[in-house]
Amino acid sequence: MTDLIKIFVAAFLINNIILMRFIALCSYIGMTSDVGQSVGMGLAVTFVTVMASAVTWPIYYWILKPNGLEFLEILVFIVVIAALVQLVEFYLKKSVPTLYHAMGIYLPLITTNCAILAVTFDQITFNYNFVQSIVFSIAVSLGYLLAMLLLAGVRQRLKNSPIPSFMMDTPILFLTTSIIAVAFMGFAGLIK
Amino acid sequence: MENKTMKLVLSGAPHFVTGYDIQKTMGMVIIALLPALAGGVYFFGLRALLVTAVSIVSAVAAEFLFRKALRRETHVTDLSAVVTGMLLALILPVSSPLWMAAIGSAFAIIVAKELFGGLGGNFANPALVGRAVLLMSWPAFMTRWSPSLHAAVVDATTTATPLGILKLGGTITDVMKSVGASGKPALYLQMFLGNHSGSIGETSALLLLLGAAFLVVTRVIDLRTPVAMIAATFVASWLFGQDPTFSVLAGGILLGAFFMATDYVTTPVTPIGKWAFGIGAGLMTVLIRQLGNFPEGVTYGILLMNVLVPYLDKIIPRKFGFVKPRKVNA
Amino acid sequence: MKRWQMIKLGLILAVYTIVGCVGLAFVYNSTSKTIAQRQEADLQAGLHEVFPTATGFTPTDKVKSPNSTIVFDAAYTADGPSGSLGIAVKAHGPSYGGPTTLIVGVSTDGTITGVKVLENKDTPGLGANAANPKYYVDKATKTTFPGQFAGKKVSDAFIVKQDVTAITSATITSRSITNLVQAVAKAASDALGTAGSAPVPSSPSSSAVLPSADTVRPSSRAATSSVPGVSILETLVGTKAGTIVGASGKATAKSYDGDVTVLVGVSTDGTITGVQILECTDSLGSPILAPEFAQQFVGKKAGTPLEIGTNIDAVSGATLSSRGATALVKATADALVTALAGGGL
Amino acid sequence: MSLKTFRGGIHPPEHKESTRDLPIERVPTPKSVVIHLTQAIGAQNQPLVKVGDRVVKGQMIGDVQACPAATVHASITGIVRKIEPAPQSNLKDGMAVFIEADGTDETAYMAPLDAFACSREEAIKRLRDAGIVGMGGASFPTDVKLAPPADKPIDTIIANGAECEPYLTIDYRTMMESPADVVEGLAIAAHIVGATRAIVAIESNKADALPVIEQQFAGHSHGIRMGTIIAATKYPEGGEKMLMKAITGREVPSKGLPFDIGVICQNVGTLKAIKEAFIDGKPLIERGFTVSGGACKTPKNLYAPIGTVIADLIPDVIQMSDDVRKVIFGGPMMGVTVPSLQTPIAKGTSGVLFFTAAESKQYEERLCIRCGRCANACPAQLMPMLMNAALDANDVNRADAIGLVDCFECGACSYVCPARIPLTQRFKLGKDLLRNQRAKEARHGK
Amino acid sequence: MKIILETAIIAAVLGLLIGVALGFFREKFAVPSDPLVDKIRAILPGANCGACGFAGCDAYAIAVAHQTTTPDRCTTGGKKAGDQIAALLGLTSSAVDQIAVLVCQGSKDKAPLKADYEGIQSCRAAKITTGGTKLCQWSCIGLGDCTRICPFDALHMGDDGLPHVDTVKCTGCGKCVDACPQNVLTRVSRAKKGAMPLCSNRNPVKSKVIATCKIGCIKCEICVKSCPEGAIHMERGLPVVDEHLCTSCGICVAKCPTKVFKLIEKDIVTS
Amino acid sequence: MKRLFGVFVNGLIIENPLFIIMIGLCSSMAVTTTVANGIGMGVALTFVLVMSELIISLFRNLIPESIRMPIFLIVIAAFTTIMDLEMQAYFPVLSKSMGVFIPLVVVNCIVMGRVEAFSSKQPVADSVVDGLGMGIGYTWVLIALAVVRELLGNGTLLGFQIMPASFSPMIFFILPPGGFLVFSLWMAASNNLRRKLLAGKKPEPTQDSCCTLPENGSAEKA
Repeated sequence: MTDLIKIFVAAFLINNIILMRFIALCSYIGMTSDVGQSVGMGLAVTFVTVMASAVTWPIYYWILKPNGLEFLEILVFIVVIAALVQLVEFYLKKSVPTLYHAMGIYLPLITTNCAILAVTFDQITFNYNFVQSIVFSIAVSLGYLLAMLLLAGVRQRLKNSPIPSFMMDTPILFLTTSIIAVAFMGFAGLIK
Repeated sequence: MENKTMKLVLSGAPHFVTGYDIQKTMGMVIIALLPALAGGVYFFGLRALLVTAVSIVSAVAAEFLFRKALRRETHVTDLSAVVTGMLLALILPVSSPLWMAAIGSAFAIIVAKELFGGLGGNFANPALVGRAVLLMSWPAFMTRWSPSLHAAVVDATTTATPLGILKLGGTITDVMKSVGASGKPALYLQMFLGNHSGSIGETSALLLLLGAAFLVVTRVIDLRTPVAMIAATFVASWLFGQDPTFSVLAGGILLGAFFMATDYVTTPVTPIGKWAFGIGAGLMTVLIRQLGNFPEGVTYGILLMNVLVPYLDKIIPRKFGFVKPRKVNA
Repeated sequence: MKRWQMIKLGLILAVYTIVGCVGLAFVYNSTSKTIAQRQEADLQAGLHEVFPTATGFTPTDKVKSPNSTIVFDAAYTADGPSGSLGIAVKAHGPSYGGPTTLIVGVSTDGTITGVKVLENKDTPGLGANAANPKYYVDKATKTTFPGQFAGKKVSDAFIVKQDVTAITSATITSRSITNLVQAVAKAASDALGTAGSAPVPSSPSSSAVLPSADTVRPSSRAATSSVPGVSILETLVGTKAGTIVGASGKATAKSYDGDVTVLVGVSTDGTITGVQILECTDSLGSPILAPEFAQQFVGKKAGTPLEIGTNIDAVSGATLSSRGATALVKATADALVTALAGGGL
Repeated sequence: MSLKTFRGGIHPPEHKESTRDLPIERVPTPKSVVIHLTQAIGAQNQPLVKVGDRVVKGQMIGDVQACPAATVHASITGIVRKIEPAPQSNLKDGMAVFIEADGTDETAYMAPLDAFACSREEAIKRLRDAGIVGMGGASFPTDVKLAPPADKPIDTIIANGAECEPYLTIDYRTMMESPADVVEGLAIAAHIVGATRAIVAIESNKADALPVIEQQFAGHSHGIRMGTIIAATKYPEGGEKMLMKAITGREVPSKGLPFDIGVICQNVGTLKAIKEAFIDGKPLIERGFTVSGGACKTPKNLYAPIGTVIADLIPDVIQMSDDVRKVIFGGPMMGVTVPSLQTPIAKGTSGVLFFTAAESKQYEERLCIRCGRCANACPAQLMPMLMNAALDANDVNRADAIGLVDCFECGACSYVCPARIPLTQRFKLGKDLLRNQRAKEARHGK
Repeated sequence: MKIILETAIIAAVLGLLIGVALGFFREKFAVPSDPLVDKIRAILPGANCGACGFAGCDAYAIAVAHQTTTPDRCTTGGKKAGDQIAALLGLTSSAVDQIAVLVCQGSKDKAPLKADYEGIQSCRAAKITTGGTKLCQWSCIGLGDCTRICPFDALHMGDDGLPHVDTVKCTGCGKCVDACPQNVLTRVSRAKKGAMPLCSNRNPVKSKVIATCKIGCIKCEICVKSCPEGAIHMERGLPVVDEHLCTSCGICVAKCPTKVFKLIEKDIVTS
Repeated sequence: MKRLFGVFVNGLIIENPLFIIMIGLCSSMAVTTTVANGIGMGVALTFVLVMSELIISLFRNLIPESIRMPIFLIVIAAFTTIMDLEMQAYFPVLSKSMGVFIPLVVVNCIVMGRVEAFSSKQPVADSVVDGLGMGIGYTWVLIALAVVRELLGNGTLLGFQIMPASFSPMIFFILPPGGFLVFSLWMAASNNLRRKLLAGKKPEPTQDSCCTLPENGSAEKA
C-alpha cells in the first residue's frame, strides 16, 4: 500500500508531468483559457490514460516481451492508443451523447497528447506491476489536471494585469508556469 | 458664457477621497519591518544592514529601470519595491554574498512582478519567488548560517538553524544545546527573543510580533490569515509529534504569516479565502518541514497557496440582504 | 459491400503495419548487436574501474539483495592472477530523483575496492554531481564522492557527514547513495563469507541483558504485548540460584520504513537491566545499532514513559528509527513486567 | 454602549460646522425660473401650459402620463416664456418650462385636507397632486412609495434625519426649525400606510435635535407610537437600507424593496412637504438646500423656489471664490457635477457645493492592490475589488454574480481605495453594460 | 529470421484488427454531420493541437460554422487556413460587405465641450456619470469605446477627437455600433449610394443647435425643399433620405448651410 | 527552386514550429539543459520529420481517408523507433539523457501536424524541404534555449567551461522552472522582433508565406 501511495504522490506532485517534466504542454497552454474546459480535458485525459495504461501493460508483458519484440513498443503502443481513442469517441458520440459533450469532444486532442504515451513508456521503464501502473497513470493524469486548473485559475487573474505587450499571450503563460513550477519545487523530497 | 471664465470639471461621484494611498500602506509595512531588521543587525552584525541595503537598492533600481525601458510610468515612490527588497533581505542568511542579494531582488522585481504588469498584476509574492530561486540556484550560500553574535554557546552546531538541526536528525535537545538553553522554557525564551541562527529578519518572534501589532492596530493587515497559518502550523506539527510551540517560533512562520501571507496582491480577499489560505500555507509548511527536502517550508507553503488564490477568491461572503433562492417545487 | 469495405481497410492497414514492423525488425537486428556490445563494454569498463587488477569477471548468483527496493542487476566474481579478488555488483536503488545505478566492488577481506556511479537522475548540478567525475568532495586529493568509498571497510558506519563526506547541498542524494553502497557491499561481503563485523552483535546472548542471572531458560508461557504491531518472538526467564530474578524478551516491530528487533531484559522489580538493538532495517536506521543508544535504557523503570527528546536521546541521523526502537523497548519491557507480575513464567 | 449601525461604512470628514448653526434663509423671489417637467424617477411628464400662458404659484404645469412619476407646479407667478430642453442636474437636458416672474405674489394652493379623516385613496391623490418626491436625493414619487401593495403590511415608518453626506445640514436645520411640521408629516405618513410605530432616526453628531423633535410628539403624534433613535455617525447611515438595518435589524432582501420587510423610510424634508401638502394645501414648489464647499464664500442654508437657476443667486445670495472648479448638486459622495451654473434647483437638490481646484483633484489611477479596504467599507457587503476585476476583464456576468446590481453606488469604496480606482463609477458603467447585455439577450431570445 | 516472422505475424494481426474495428465502428456509430462543418474541417490542418482554444479541429470547425468564433484562430494552419475559411463563410454570410459610419461630425473645433471631464476615460462611463462631454448631448463623446472594442483595428481616434473608420479593415461586424452609448455609429452597405446626413442632434430649437455645434442639423429643411426627387423628409427632427429615390445629384450636399450631408460613394465608402 | 527555398524559410522562421505555431513544445524545454542534448534532439526530430514527410508524400494517394491517422502514426512510429535504436547504438549517453523524450517524438505535434497539413497534400520535393525547414527551425530554437540554460546554469557550453571560475552557476536555469522562464523570455523576444518587423514593412512576411498558397489551393481541389 505504501508503495502505491509513494508512486501516487511522486507522480502527482513531485514529478508533476507538466510542471516538472514538460510533457503535454501544447494542450496545457491551449486548453486553460477556461476552467470548465480544463476540467473536461483533464478528465478526458485521465480516462484515456488509465485505459491506455491498462491495455498496453498486458500487450507489453504478454505479447511483446515473451517474444523479444520490445523494440515494437513505440509503434504498437501509439497505434493501439490511437485506435482505442477513436473507437471510444465513435462510441460516445453515438451512444452517450451527454458524456460526449462533457468530455468526448476533447478526445481527438488526446491521441497526440504526450502524457498518455509517456505514461505507457514510463510504467515499463519503472518496472511497475499492473496495479502500480494503474495507480501511476491515475496520478500522472490527475497531476495534469491539477496543473491545468492552477494555470486556468491564474489566467483569469492575468486578464486584469497590464502585461507588457511583448509578454502577451504565450510568453506570460510560460512565465506563470515557471513560477508555479518554482512553488512546486517545494514538494521535492516529500517521498524518499 | 461663464463656462469660459470658470472652466468647470465634470466627474463621477464620489467627489471625495481619503488621503490614505498605496505609498502610505507600504510605508506602514516598512515601519513594521524595522524592528525585525534592527534585530537582525543586533544578532548578526552590521552586515545584515548591508545586505538589506543592497537588496532594497537593487529592487528599486530594477523597478525603475525596467519601467523606464518599457516607457511606462515609474512608480518607485509607492515604496512597494522597497518592501519587496526589504522582505527578501530579511529571509536571506546574513552571510549571503551581496551580488546574490542584488540578483535575487532584481529577479524578484522583474520576473515575478514587472513582467506581470507591476504592483497588483503579479500573482505570486515577489520576495518569496526571489528567495525560492536563490535557494535553487545557490543552495550552498543560502544554507550557510551564521550563529547569533550574542549566542550563549558557540560550537559547530550553532551554524545550523534550529529547524536545520532537526532536519539533520537532531532532537530538540540538540537545539537546546545549540542555543545554550537548559530546558524547554529557556529554549522558548531564546527562540522568542531571536537569539539563534537563521535568516536576518526571521529569528526574533518578539520583534516580529511588535511590527505585526503595529500593522494590526493601524488596520493595515487582517488578522485572519496569520492566525489561521500559525494555528495550522501549531496543530499540524503537534500531530507530527513535534513540539508545537517550538515549531511556531522556529523558522519563518511568524515573518511569513504576518508579512507575506498578508501581502495584499497575492493573497485572497474573501474572508473564507483568507482562512483557507492561512490553513493551507501552515499545513504545507509543516509537511515540507517534516517530509520534504528543506528544513523550512514557509516559502514554498505560501507560494503554493499563492497559486491557489484565484480559486480561494471565488468563495464570496454573504451579501447584504442575500436570501437563499427558494427551491421551486416541481 | 460494406463488409468488404471494412476488411479492405483492415488489409490496407495490415499491409502498412507489416511493412513498418518488418522494416523495424531488420533495423533492430542490426542495431541490437551494437547495443549489446556497447552495454557490455560499458559494464566491463565499470568493473575494471572498481577492480583495476582483475584479469576477468565471471558472473555469479551468490549475491542476494537484502531488500526489495534495491535491485541487483548482475554480480561478478573478479578473477585475479591468483584466485578470486572479490565480488563486483551492479545494482540500482532509489535516490532522490529516480533510480541510481552503480557498481560496487568488495574484496575478499571486506574492503570496498571501488564504487562507480553509472547513472543518477538527481538534481542537475547538485545531486547529479555524484556521477560527475570532475566533482571532488576533497579538492586536495581529487577524491570524487563515490571515490571516497574505496578502501572503506564494509563494517564501517557509513554515516553521511560523519565518516562519509556529503556532496554540497545534496545531503539526500549523498545519503541514499551511501546507503545503497553500504547495502550492496554488505551483501557482497556476506556472499564472500567474510561477513565483516558489522556493529550487529552476531549472536545475541540473552544473558547479556540479564547480568544478574546465572541461568536463562525459555519461559513456559510467552509474554505478549498489548501494543499493536509489537510481536514478542521469544520470552526467557533468568534465574539466580533457582529464583527468578528477571525476564528477557526478543521482540520485533515495524519502525520507520523497516523492522527493528530488540532484546530487552527486565528485573523482577521492573528495572530495565539491559537492552540490545539486534537489527534495524530502516533505510537510515543502522546508527541505532550502536551500543551507546541501547545503553541509555539501562536502569530505567519499565512502566515509566520513555521518550525521545526527554529521557532518551535519539541517535543523530536516525531520529525516526530511534523513536521506533524506543517504543519497542518500552512495549517489550512493559510486557515482560506484566508477565513477571502475573507469575506465569 | 455602542450605537445602532450596520456593517461596513466609512468616516469621511464631516465639514458640517460651517452651516449647521445657520438658520435657513428664504431667497428673494427670482426674476425667472426654469422648471423641468420631469423631476422624479420614472416616466416623462407632459406640459399643461403653453408659451405665453400666465401661471400662478402652485398651479400644476406638468402632469403625470404614466406611473411612477410626480406632477410639477409653477413655483412663482408669471408668464411662460418658452418650453424647450434645458440643462438639468440629472445629466440629461430635459424639457423645461421657462417662467418669467410678473412681480405679483398670487398663489393657487389646494384646499387643506385632513389626512386622518379622508380615505386612503384621497390621501394618496393629494400626495400626487402636490408632486411630492423623496427629498433625500433619489426623487422617488412619494405617492407611490406610500402606497405599497396590499399584501405587504407596513408596521414601521422611519423619519430619516441621518443626513450622512458631508457638508449637508439642511435636514438638521429642518428638524431644528420646523420640528412640528416634521412630526406632523410623520404622523400623516404613518397613518396613510397604517404603520403603528414611527421612529425618528438621527446620527449621533446631530443628537441635539432629538429633544427638539421629542417635544413635538405630544402635540402632533395623532396617537401613533413615536420614538427616536440615535445611530452611529457613519457614511452611508442615511442610506435607506442601511438605516433600516441599523434601526430595526431587518435587511431588505437583495433585489427586494423596503416594504418587503414592512418598513418605510422618509426623509425629514419630505415629511415637512407632506405636512404642507395636507395642512396648507401647498404643493412641492420650494425646497431647502445647503450651499457650501471650499470655493463658497457664503456657506448657508436656503429655501428657494424649485427651478431657481443657481446663476441667478450669484452674487446677491451666494458668493464664490475665483478658483471654483467643480459644482456639485447633492452631497459630495453621491451628488452629480453640473457643467454650468445655468442649472436650476430641482426637487431632489439637497445641496449645492462649490469645490476648489485642490478639492477636485483627480488622482492617478493605479492597479488594484487587493487590500480589501473597499470590501470593509461596502455597506452592502459586496466585494468591490472582485467586481472591478471582473469588469476589467469584460466579464459582466461574473460581476453580476458577485453582486453588481446590489451595489447602490454610495461611493464608500471609491472613497477608501488607496489605488484611487473610481470603483463607483465603474460599477455604474458595469450596470449599464449589464442592462445593455440583458436587453440584447432578451431581443435575441425573441 | 524468427524475429522477423514473429513481427510480421503480430503486425498483420494488429493491423487487420484495428482496421476492421475502425471501419466497423465508423459504420455502426456514424453520426450525420453538417456539410459546412466538414468543409471547414477539411481546411483545418487536423493537428488537433488545441492552440485555438477549442477541443480539437472538429470542435473549432463547429464553432466557426455556427459563427460563435472568428475563422482566424488556427495557429497551425496560419493565415492561409483563416483566409480560406473566411472565403468559405463569406459566401454564406451577408455581414461582410457592410461598413461602420459615424453619424456625427462634431469634432473638437466644431462641437465644444461643456466642461472638462475627469474619471474613467470611456464614452459610456462619461455618459452615465456626466451625461457626455459635449454641449450637444447627441454627439459623439469621443473617448473611443468603439476603437477599443474593434477586433480588426479598424477604428482610430483622430486628432479632431472623432473616431475614423479604416474602410479597408472594417468588416462591418457591428461591435462598435453596439458599444456606442450615443448610437452615433451605424452600418451601411459598401455598395450603397446616395446622400447621407451625418448628424444625430434631435434638439428642435435651432438656436440651441447652433450654440452646441457648428456642424449640426439646424432643422432649416432646405434639403427637403431643394431635393429634386423629393427623396428627403424630416423624421423626429432629422432629415432622412429615401435611398430608392436619391440619385446622388449632390444638391442637398451643396445646399445644406451646416454641411451635414455627404455622398456615401464619394465621401464615406472610400478605399 | 525559389519556391522550395520559400518552403524552407517558412519552416525555419516564418512558421517556426516553436515560436510561431507553438507546437511540439514539450521536448524543447525538457532536453535543453545542455547544448549537446538540444542538438541531439533537433537532429533526431529532423530525421523523423523528413523521413515521415517523404514517405507520406510518396504514398499520399494510397492512403484511405478513414484510416489516415493510424497509417500516419505507423510511419512516424517506425521512424521514431529506428532513430531510437540508432541513438541507443551509437550515442548511448545522449540517448540516456533524453530518456522518454525520444519515443515521445512520435506524438510530437510538429511531426503529426506537418504530415497532416503538408505532406499528405504536397509533392515529394516540397515535403522533404518542408521537413528540413521545420526540423532545422526546431533545432535552432533548441540550441538557442540550451545555450542560455547551459551557460547560466552550468557555466559551460557543449561541456566546455566558458564562464570564469569565480562564476557560480545559477542552477535555477537547468531546473524545470528555469526551462519555462528561458522559453518564455525567448518567445517574448521573438514576438517583439516579429512585431517590429511587421510594423516596419507592413504585413510582408505573411505575404511571403502566402507564395506557397496558390498551388496549395489547387492541390486541395484535386
